[in-house]
Amino acid sequence: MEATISWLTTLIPQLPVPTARLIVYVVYSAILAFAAPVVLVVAYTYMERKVLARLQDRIGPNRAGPLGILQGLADAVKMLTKEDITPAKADRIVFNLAPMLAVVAAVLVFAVLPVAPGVIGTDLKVGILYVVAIGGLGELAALMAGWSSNNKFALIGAFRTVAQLVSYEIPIVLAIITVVLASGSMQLGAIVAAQDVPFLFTLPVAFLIFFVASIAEIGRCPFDLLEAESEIVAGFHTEYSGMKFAMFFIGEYMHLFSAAGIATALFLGGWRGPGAGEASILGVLLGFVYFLAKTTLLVFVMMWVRGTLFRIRIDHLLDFGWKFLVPVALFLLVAVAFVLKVPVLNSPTFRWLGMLAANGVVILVSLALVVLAARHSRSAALRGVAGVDG
Amino acid sequence: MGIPLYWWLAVAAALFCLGLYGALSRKNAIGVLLGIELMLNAVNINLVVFWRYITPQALTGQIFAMFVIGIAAAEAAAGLAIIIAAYRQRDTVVVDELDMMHW
Amino acid sequence: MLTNQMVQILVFVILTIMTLGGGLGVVSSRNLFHSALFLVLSLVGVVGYYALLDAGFLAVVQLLIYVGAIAVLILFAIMLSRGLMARRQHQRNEQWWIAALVVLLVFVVLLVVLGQVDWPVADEQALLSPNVSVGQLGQVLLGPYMIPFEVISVLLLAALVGAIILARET
Amino acid sequence: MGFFFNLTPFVPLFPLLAFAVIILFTHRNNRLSSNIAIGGITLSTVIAWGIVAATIAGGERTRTEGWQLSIPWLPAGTSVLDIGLAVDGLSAAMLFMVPFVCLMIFIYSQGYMNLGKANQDPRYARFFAYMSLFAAGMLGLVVARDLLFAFISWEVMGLCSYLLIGFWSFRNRNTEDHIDEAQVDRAKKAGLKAFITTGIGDVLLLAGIALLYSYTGTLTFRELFQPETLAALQQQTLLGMPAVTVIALLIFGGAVGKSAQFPLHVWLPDAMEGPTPVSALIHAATMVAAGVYLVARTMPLFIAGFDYTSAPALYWVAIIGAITVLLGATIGLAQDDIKRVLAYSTISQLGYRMMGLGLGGVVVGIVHLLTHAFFKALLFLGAGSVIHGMEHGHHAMSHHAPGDLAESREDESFNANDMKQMGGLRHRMPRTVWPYLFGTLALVGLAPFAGFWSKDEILGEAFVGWQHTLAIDHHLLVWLAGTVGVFLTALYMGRQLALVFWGRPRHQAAAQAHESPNSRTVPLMILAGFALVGGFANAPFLGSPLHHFMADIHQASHLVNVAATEFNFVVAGMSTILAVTGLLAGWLLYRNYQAGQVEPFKRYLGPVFTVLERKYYIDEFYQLAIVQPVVWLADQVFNFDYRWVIDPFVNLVAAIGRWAADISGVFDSVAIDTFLVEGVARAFNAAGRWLRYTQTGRVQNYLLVVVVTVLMLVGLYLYL
Repeated sequence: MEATISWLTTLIPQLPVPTARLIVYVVYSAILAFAAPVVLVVAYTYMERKVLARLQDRIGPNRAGPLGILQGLADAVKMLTKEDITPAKADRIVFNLAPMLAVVAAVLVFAVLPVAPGVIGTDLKVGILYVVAIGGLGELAALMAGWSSNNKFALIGAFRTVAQLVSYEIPIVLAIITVVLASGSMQLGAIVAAQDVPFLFTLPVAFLIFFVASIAEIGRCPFDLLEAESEIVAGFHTEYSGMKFAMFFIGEYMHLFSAAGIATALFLGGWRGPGAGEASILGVLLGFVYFLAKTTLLVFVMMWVRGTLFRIRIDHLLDFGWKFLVPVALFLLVAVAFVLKVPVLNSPTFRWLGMLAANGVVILVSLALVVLAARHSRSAALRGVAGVDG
Repeated sequence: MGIPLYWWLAVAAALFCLGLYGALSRKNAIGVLLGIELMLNAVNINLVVFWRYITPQALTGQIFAMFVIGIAAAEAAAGLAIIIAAYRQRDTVVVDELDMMHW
Repeated sequence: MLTNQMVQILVFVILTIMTLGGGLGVVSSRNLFHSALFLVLSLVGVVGYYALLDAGFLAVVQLLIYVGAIAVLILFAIMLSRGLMARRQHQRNEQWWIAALVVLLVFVVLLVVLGQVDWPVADEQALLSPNVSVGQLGQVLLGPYMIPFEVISVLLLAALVGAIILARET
Repeated sequence: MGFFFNLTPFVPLFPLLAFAVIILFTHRNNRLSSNIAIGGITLSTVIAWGIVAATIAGGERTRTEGWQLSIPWLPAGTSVLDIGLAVDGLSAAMLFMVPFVCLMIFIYSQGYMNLGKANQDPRYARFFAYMSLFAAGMLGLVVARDLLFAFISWEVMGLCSYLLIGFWSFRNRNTEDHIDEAQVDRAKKAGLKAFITTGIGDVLLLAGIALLYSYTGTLTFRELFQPETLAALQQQTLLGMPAVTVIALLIFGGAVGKSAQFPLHVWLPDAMEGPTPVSALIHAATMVAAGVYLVARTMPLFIAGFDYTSAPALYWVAIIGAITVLLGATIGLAQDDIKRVLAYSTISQLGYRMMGLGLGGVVVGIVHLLTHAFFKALLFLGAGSVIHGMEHGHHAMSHHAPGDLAESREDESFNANDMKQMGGLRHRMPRTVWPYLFGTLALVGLAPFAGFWSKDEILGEAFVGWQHTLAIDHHLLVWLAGTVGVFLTALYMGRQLALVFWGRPRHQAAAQAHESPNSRTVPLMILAGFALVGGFANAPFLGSPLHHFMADIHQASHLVNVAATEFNFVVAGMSTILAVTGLLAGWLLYRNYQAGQVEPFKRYLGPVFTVLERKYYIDEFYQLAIVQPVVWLADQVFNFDYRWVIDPFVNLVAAIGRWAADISGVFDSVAIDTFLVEGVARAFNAAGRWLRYTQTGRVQNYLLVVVVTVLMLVGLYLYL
């Protein structure tokens, strides 16, 4: 960004630096807020439809353009030209504000995403905390949409959504804290820099918790309860149509990208890879390619999950969050903190190995407990049946 | 810093007074709670401003502001629980009607 | 031309409009849901204040706790007692005008008093380089302020348990 | 050895942990709960004794300077409020006694609350939790380094006394206990009375602490007792006295409340409404000892610049002590309830300690505190054993009573605490009577029992002090009051022994009473051993070892009287003769007392006895002079509001309005006028509502009033 500013000031010598900065900020934000979402959404919807189709042994979109590549564009045009309905008894202002807030919440996360070496909106010292804080705005948008629609399904949908988001925020934060502990910083740039070995390999359990909870945060299958048509029609955006629905849709896909991007930065080493670096323009571009590749890989896994697993029940969903993910994440946090304080493990390699071992222990113990509990409840159920018989 | 200290204090005072007015004049218990949140925030602004302008090296102001945020969270949780409980029992959240302490 | 100070003042004015306007909305709006949304606006303004005051960590914490937690909690509570909230009833009690007068008086007195005090503002050098280290904040929080910190934690826990007990349907 | 000092925080912490664990986790399991409580206090005892040993081994330096630890409590701006722990000779002496006596009482309670039996107390676990907290409070006070921590512990004790004295106000009436509404009510009132009465003292103490902090900026004992600090405090004047004297008197006020000195002694006798172990705990190891300990701890404040007129702090301590000695002992003569006699005896013995402190003798006061703790705990636990025996007898009687006593089965007048219904119990309870006798002899002060040494040291010190000056001063007062007190003590204890253990059973229950189980008698025997030999710890012919042990602490301030008193045969002889006479007189008069007879004392003393029986009418006086005026005032305010002024005024105004409306209606019945009339009526109505606004019960009104008040205060502050 500074490079752009200096380029601009050399181009027009009369331009004072603050003004140049302002111009650059505005232009960059415009790109970030308008261009990126559209491109992302079009690309990912196309990808999703193709991947799902292949998983289900179909071909997928194949009419618009070669290989159906223009399908996303066609969808967008259809969506934007649809009639924009506002229910008569809706709370008009709030109703219109909610979708904007949803998009804004998704866009704001991009500000701290390290997409390539040295390319980051602003490398906040408390960057990862900022990401979590912005998550709250998404809940707000859902609540506003649910309330203002003046529709029972929308209201209940909003309740469900917020309950789900709030519940899964906790394991996410706990998993993030383990990463912060291991890297010693909340700055996303520093976290990326700390991953000589990606945390995926040293903290696999934290990654799993983060990834699973992220899927729940985005509200994708198997946690897509807000879209359980048979129960609550379409959740908090039941009453939305046309452009406003499109905005929720865009927000969702941007959220998908930013969640995968954050996971990449936290666990997959961000833009790091052979040849990537800040030194040359080639290194920067290479870093961007690595980042995009890793992120898309994660997005692909999410689509794969969607194509494979079935939706789970709301109480199971909450139970899974509170009774499994939260305790496991807590134990993991304690174990990692402990390992990091053991003075014997002062060389990086030993520390990595120690963390890996701690992860292994935590996952083994928790799985053992789950198996025991399942066996216990099953035998209790069997005894109940036997009791009825006897 | 480009902004005079007095401006900050005046803004915080104004926010505090708005909150106070809300706490005094709202009929609805949740409205009263909103007013109290505003007052707490006004206090927090003051704490941070004093940190920034008077003792920028010591972190006391920020720490205190964090404590106030913590207290506010506790207050919101307990206050809303009380309001919900009162709503269940008395079917109202109008403060004037919640006068069990009357005489 | 734009100088640094002018930018700061511009930002300050915008944030003040947000904060005080939001606050005004909180206390004057007839619909409680709108009130709560105005509260969010006001609180976001305060977030901006913190950022302007170089208290970045606090700004994020404010966003996280106030907007992400408290505001959502309040909206939840409003939605739970929706039957009452949706009615467009009078939101002011009978004493509102006395309250308004008194509060105005309080405001005037505060302004006068604040203006009279000779604030011991730190010197230029110190103002230019505030201590914004998040690490030190953590050190202090778990060092000299250990006991208050623990007390706050216990208080939060107690509030949590108390809230559950109070709000649980028996 | 020194390593034990580092364990000091655990001394109060273990009982506190026990409290927390019982309340939070184990309160459903009674046996586990009481074992946790006992385990906690046992660990405390072990550590405390380790600390005592370390203090002895540490030599003079340890005893004087001790060990201390400070924790920053609240950093507020520039100053930091610390709390901390410290150990020196004085604390160590208390640490020897407090946890051990508590341990004995805990063990005893396990039996007393009927662990594992059908009639086990329904709030058994809770009882042990409260007891643990109580012990934690006292231990915290003992190891406090500063007044802040001491005050916190002090208030913890106040809370526990309330909870424990009123323990049976929640008693489950479904159990087999013969419990009636009146008793529940009494327990409730007694708890409240103790809390409020000691609360008066606590307010004074808090005021004293606040004053002290405002003058010196520190609350740490060691810093306060620096000669420079004390001198500075002496220079300031407050209310025509040196500030230090005012502060000392305020602190003494706190001690008067906690240690049940005249005129705040009224709560202590009522405190026996609680379970007997509680009485033992309050009377021996904790509550009442706290006041004495605090005065001893802050003695330099009392002594600083002492004289009779301008700085009379010590003088008042001695006077209050003397009044309390005589008051307690004389009331004790006329009580029938076995525990009540002991309660007044405690008051009287507390007076001794205060007198000792009033002479500036920290050591004599504390030594008497220690010895008294052992034998008074013994007496109370013994009384508990007797009462339990009586209750058992009553129970047994109703199951297999002989035919000729069948009518007494429905005997409603039975009271297990009433000495007049006992008699001859020495045959029925052979293992209780001997420890009880030991305790009595120790209390009366016969050589070589514990009470002899400690009491005669106080008297001896007074006597020697008087001989020094030959003036009519507090030395003479203490000596006279103390000597008369010895005789009175012997008299009422003689009466009690004769009524309880000698003579013939005066109630069927007494004839059927039987001995208590081991869990109750073994602590009695251990305590009896201490009652026998405890006094030797400071016996003059052994060189007054405790004296040297504790005396060093206040030497730094060069103000406190620390010289060991020589053994004085005149004093000792005189009090021994009086004690023997008193015991014999009590025994002879009551040996052959029969049920239904007029008491010998009543025969001889006549109306005086009635005054004593009614405790000098002090409770009635308080009722008349304090409680009733307050109630009266409240009534008047109520009347002012609703009957006399405000409501009638409102009604009158409304009536006038209505009358005016009627007149205008008659005068001009055209509809236009109704507008005006209604307007007037509405105005008056609004005025009426306005006048009632002070009592709306609406939070926001009150809040508004608060804001207005604050505004006015700020205005006053700014423009005055």
